[in-house]
Amino acid sequence: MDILTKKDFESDQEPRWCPGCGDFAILAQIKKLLPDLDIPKENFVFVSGIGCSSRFPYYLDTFGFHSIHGRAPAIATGIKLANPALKVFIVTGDGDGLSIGGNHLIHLCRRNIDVTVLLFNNKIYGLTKGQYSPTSEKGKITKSTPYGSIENPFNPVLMALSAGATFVARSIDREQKHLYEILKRAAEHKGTSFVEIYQNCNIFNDGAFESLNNPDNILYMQHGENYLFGSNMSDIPELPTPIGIFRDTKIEVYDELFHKQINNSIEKKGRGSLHELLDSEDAWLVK
Amino acid sequence: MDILTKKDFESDQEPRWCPGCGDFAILAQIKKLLPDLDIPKENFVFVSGIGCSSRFPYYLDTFGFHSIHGRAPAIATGIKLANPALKVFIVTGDGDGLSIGGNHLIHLCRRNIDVTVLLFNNKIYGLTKGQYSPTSEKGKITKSTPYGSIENPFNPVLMALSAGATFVARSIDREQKHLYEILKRAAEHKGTSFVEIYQNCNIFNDGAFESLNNPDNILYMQHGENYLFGSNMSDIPELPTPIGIFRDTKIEVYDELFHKQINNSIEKKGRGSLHELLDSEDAWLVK
Amino acid sequence: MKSKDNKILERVTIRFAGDSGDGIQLSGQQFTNTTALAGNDLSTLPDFPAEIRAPAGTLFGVSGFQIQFSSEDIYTPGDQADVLIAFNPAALKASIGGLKHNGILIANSDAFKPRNLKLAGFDHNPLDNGDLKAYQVFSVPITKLTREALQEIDLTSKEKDHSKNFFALGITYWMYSRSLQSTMQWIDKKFQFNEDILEANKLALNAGYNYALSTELFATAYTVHEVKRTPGKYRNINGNEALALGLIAGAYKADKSLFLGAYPITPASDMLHILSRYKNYGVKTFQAEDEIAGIGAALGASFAGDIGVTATSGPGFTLKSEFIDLAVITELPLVVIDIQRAGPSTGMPTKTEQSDLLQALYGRHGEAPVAIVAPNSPADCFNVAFGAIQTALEFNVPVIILSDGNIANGSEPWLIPNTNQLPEIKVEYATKPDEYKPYKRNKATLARQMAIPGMKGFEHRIGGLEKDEKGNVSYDAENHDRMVELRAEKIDRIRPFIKEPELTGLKKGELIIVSWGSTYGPIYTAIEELENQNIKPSWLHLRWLNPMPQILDKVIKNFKKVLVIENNKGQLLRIIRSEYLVDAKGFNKVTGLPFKSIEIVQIVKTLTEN
Amino acid sequence: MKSKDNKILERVTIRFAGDSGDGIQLSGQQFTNTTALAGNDLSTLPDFPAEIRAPAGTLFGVSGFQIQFSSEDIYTPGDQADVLIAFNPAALKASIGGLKHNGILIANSDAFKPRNLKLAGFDHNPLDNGDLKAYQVFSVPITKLTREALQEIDLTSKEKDHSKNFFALGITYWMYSRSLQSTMQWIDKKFQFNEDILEANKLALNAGYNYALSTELFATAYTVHEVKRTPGKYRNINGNEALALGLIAGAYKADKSLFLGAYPITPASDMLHILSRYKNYGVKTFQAEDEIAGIGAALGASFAGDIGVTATSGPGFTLKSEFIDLAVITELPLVVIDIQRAGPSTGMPTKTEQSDLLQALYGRHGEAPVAIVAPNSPADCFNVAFGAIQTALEFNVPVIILSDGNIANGSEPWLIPNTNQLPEIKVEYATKPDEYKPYKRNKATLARQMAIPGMKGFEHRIGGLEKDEKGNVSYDAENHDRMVELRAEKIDRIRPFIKEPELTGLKKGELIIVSWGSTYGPIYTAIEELENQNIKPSWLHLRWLNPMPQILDKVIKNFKKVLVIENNKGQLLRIIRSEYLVDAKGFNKVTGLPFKSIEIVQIVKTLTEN
Ligand SMILES: Cc1ncc(C[n+]2csc(CCOP(=O)(O)OP(=O)(O)O)c2C)c(N)n1
Ligand SMILES: Cc1ncc(C[n+]2csc(CCOP(=O)(O)OP(=O)(O)O)c2C)c(N)n1
Ligand code: SF4
Ligand code: SF4
Ligand SMILES: [Mg+2]
Ligand SMILES: [Mg+2]
Repeated sequence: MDILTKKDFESDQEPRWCPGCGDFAILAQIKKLLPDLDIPKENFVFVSGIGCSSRFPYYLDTFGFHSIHGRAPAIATGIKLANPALKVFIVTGDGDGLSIGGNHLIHLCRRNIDVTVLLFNNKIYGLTKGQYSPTSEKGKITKSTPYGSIENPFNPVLMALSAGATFVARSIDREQKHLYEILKRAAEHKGTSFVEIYQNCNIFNDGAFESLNNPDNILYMQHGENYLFGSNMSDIPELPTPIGIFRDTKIEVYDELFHKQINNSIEKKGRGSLHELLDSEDAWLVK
Repeated sequence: MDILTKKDFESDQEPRWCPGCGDFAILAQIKKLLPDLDIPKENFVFVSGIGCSSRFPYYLDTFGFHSIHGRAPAIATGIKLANPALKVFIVTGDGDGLSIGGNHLIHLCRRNIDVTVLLFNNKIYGLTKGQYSPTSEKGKITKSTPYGSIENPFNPVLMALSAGATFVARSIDREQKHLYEILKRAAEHKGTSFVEIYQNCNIFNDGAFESLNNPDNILYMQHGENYLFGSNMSDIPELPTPIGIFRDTKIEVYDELFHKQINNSIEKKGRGSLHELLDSEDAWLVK
Repeated sequence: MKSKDNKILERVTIRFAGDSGDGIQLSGQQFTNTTALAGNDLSTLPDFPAEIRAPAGTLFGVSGFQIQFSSEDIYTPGDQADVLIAFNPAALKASIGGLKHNGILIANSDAFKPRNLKLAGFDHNPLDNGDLKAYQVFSVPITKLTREALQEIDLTSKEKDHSKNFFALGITYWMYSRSLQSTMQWIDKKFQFNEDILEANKLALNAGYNYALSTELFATAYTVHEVKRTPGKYRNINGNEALALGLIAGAYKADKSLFLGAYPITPASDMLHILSRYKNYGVKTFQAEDEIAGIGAALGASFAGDIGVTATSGPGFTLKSEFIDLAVITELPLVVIDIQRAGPSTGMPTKTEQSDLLQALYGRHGEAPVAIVAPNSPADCFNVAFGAIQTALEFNVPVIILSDGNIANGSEPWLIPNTNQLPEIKVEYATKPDEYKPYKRNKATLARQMAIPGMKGFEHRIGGLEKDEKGNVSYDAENHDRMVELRAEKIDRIRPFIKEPELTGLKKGELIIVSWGSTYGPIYTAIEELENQNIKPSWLHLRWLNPMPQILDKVIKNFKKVLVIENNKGQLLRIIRSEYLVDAKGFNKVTGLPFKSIEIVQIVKTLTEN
Repeated sequence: MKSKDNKILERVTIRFAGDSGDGIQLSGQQFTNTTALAGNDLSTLPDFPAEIRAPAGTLFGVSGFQIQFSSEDIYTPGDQADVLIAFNPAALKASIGGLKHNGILIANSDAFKPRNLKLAGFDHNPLDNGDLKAYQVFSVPITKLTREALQEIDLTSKEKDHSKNFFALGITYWMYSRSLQSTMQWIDKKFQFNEDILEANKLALNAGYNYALSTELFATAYTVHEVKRTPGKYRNINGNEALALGLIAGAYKADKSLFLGAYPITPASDMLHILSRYKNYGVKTFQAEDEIAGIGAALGASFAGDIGVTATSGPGFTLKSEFIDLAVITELPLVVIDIQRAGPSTGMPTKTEQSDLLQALYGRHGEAPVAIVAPNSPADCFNVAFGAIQTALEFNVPVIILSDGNIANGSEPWLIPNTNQLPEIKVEYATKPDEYKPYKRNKATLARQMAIPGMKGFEHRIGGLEKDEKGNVSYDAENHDRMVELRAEKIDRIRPFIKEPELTGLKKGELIIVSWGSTYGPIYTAIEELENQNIKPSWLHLRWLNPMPQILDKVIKNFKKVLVIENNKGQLLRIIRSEYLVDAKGFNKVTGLPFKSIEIVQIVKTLTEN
């Protein structure tokens, strides 16, 4: 296999995000990570929905599919089942992944399909210029909530855990080292790995994660340990926000079981021929 | 207010479920419950999606909306926001509510809209004649999985809890008294109340809850207590299945906040007149 | 067999009708298989009740199965029945309208009890008074006779009653001089693990046969001779089965894995059921969380090198629109199957209709043309599915197959094709990484250059934003206009590659009928009948709805009248009028039922008389 | 003001162009307000970049704002600009093609630095060599001059640079003899909490004005006189604002709460933003988890007695189809707004197109007709929205409004209607519980009898399965056919209640133009121009697309040629051809941009010449 470098993963398209957007930092870590994964370049596929974050695939020189709003998990599932040798990433936003696409995301996690989900959580709809999202805090004033939002936010980590993702973690755009480590662990995981990345949208929700500039407000979880949290984990405003890995377990992976059934059937019955296919026990001959 | 009886809630349509279907038992308890709720008959609205269970509204003489597959929560939200005086029930199935409609359901719970959700979990698609559902156990052989399902089931109670429903409970179709009690508590709750009802489909998934005929396999939770469960609650096959109320908390209700914003605005600015509406600061007069 | 009269008939239509629990579909299926083996041509139509299990004895719960068989080629399950077997009053009520004048009614008199009569809305027993004068009525106490026949068997009465459909079947086998052998074998296999039931069913079948034989109930038995057919091996097949086989065969010939992403919905669920059994053919089936995810996964699979297929019906088809739009702009191969049913909305899910044509053509935002093809009979589904796979892969386009409930569940004999004669499907991949441009096109087909993940050096991005030839996002005004035109022209380029439909009748004349899909059978039959009456309209039955065949353009203006026959309110009609500016008229019906050929005979006669 | 030349002009088009960060839209808006107050007629078109913030200085990031103003009635933002203000090289490159020969170019010369030139794809500075000979070029160091003017202000240079759009605005105010007052007031209010910026902007505005005045940069200032108008109170309004006000007014006159269920999408998000501010009008807005939930909530609200509305664009419109189908069969009032944008799929979200017409008509499974109406200009949106509410409530049908990006963001002066002259909207409810049948119909409108939850004694069930008159599920064949026809006829019954469009020109002749939606402005202008050249095509601009107006039927065959002009590939064209069997031709363009009137002038001339 060729030895790959960061540069190999740079596409010829200049990223079109606002200067200062947290997406740049995440892109930088991914470009750093990919050559470290020992996977042939042509086996990477990045699938995304719609949103600022979902432009991500254009800026990497891998196979990529910038699809429609909220549906990346469905496409990624098809890709992985078509060719399990591929390393599939989903890049999504808090709107794309948890609002319109919430159902596909939890079903992906439930099935434990072997893909890595990167949810860029900026707690806002960036691309449509600043409406509140399912992760925005109650009371938030946005274009669509001039009197403040009246909705309780989802906790993406909790949703992924409940839905059954087998690797669940959280990191922060600007915590470069931590982010790299988490991304690496996620990418190397077999089964659905889900990473929530706090991402600053400096245009429509600047400073959403400002409080985490103070390390006292962060609880770094030690890698490898499995923390047990009640269902309100991290929603308790007085406690520090946990960062790190929430779950890392291995159970059977959907796409493997999927192909195992096919292979077993072929082993047992022999690979079907066209002739057998069309024939039938109940057929009769006309002379 | 008129004194209502069970009979007042009987519609002129004979239920079209298979003889022996668990849906009958649930219908019986609801008919018993409604007169006990002290709510004028005309204020009940039953909204459903599509499925055997979703035929429910036809068999009650209340306002009813048998809608499209998976979308009952959206309709119910609109109904409740249009007229908060209504008592709105959603009747859904494990396919309707957790497969195609999963996203609407978790967003309903997250918002804490004041409706009562009855999820008839028969762990199968009944109306379409027996495919596995998101609650079917792994390995299940159905029409669409002749070699056994390879998916991990959702735990509906856990999903509702994680999504933020403020009342979450579970009961069983044939446990008439328990069911009645739970339904009553759910109906009286302010905010999203979610009840998973184990329901036997004697045609396509008979005996799915047979093990619960043995009381040793059931853990009856005491009403009023708030049990704390880890995220794997009730998924552990060796432990008895918990039945009863998992959460019963009160937080601000979406529809109240919704109307509060409107009323506050009217109080502050005065009710808008058509004239003010059309006029503008930047207007100019042409003579 | 006693040597009674045995009359030769050319064609016969039988209808079985009873409660959903009466085993109607099973009887029909067995009669069909036996009839096929006897060498008749045949066509069947199961008619399911609205609900899974309506209350027993009610009209909603009536399940029907109709079969026409003949010593000539036939194309419909028959307008009206010669024989009706009614298992209860509701079945009688629901079906008697479809029995011919002087037709044979065999009724299970044991089921005509007060409660059942009331449920069916009779205030008296129609078997007892003169209501049924117009028919030859045979009241047979089928329940009682079955129980008697099973005296020795160790089953409860209720269990024994489950065998009464075999008793009735036995009667019909005698009537049409059928062998019991194939059904006996089927029973042997099906119930091998339940000896009592196995025995009971065999006894009941025999008892029914012997009852008819010995009671001299019927004066005559009948024989329908073998039909003359192209030599070869035949099997009976329904529409959904034939679609499934066509898809698998297409993928096979393209050397691709077939990937089905689907969500259950009547009457398309069987596509998922059937294909999920072909795992040893490498067929992949994925039951998704909804229709959107089903097509999404299929599109993803196509992107990664499989051939993606999704199958659904009305409501599910609507939900797939946004993804079809994406398939149009990304120019990926995809087959979307819509088994149409009566709409709008949930409508009447078990009933047939052809009302999704305009949705298939236009049901997407933006200019988003796709290829559309429709089978005209159950067996035809094989070729249509094969052709859809071929077109999708050779042009890199989404292809929509419009089948319907009528075709999906109906069955007919099918000449099993010679596998060598099926064409190879050529899938082209880009070969030069340095020159690779995702939207560079094949000169003939305009298909864009494909490269799939795993192909070294071909890394590229596609998506729903407008693209330039290099595959980069483009908001350029002229580029967009050009891409819109190219996507449309690509569909036009399919035209030379598909078989033109055959014109029935003359190229010029008074009247031409234009039609598509499942109306084929009734129209074919009507035209035969009209010919007998020396009325000869021309007829063009379309297979491809987009692109439209060239022949239409050539002949349609040669006729004074154009009649478009559809199970909708005039959808192809609009296209024909708009494309060819002829004052075509529609003959339309949306009752959830297929046309009867007699209805078509009548309208044509009306139109040609004056 | 120095007494320089001051020339009178009839109409002027100005275009501001710069980086997204340059405050272009703000300048445009201020110029517009000032122009409105000066009494000119005007029409504007903002032209947003593709992405939120493309990299500074690139072509993707160019934001534009064009305004035409006049002492005569005008209907478009102008084909070509008289004046272009370009803030950087990319803006110059992207916009120079739209500047008239010998037009005025004002360029911020400070921005023409090597890096910016390169980003815009220039290999030299176009201001320095002869490239721009065709124009009157004014190189103004706007950045430098602004900084100088703000010397005394305590802001960083970067912050000061944000005021440079006011400097440029000042120049234009001098050029067109405008008062600074309204913008000064606006600045006072807008920046009341930030004194430094407030001061800076005011200083910059003044500085720009004085710079133009004192440097004698321009030989002449111009005056555009007031336009003669119907007396009354006017305001400037864009399409989405006018839709919002029309909806609120309609609900008000119907004595209903307005309920919007929506999910953000460009260019429809503003509907949600605007309506969410009108809470003291009882307006309810619900941001749903997706488009499906948005329309679902709206339909639920309609069922419970509000008037439900949903607003979206292309992809979201597609997703709403299944619910529109449900609204059709349940016959509930509902308004669905589709602000069309360039498709298919994600397409070019910030660009305009009219390509969802066929989807609006046919994009649902089954036969599911709905009413469709399209505004022809920003101000017209008010009446269209009001009428949609009225029709939805009086007929109990879903009504689709087809606006587009061009109308949504464009603005023009609007004569504020007299609130008393808006009609009352009569909503009828059933009154007799004992006789209540949900599908019993009003004889005139065929609207079904409504009763809403909370009405004692009217408990009933509705849903997506086919129903009989009593509201019970029915699989009856004839009932389904009848209900399908009734739902279609109900739409036809709307026809007598709506205003027929006015025919421009003669009832008979060589050529008639047929059109709909936002092409109104350019066609109107073209027809004026053609009249000057003594060419007089007739013209019919449709407001309702379903039902179609009666007049079409009457006049369309009187013309030798029918030309259908649309920003799509011929959608109304298909309808016209199919309905009227005339050999209509299309003039079509899908470049993401509106037609220029000159393009229409040309095609008409070509068609009428031979
Ligand atoms: C079907 C559909 N609905 C809505 C939109 C408009 N839309 C585009 S991105 C977006 C939300 C983006 O938010 P998020 O996923 O958080 O991404 P971000 O831009 O914040 O990275 C919306 C509503 C769309 N493109 N398609
Ligand atoms: C959009 C759409 N997709 C699919 C269907 C077909 N369908 C009807 S009910 C159903 C699943 C029913 O399962 P569940 O919700 O568990 O209800 P049950 O019948 O078991 O009570 C499906 C797939 C449909 N009607 N509409
Ligand atoms: S809008 Fe926000 S999320 Fe989007 S590119 Fe700009 S800063 Fe990033
Ligand atoms: S199929 Fe199952 S769930 Fe449906 S009515 Fe019959 S028993 Fe009940
Ligand atoms: Mg976001
Ligand atoms: Mg179920």
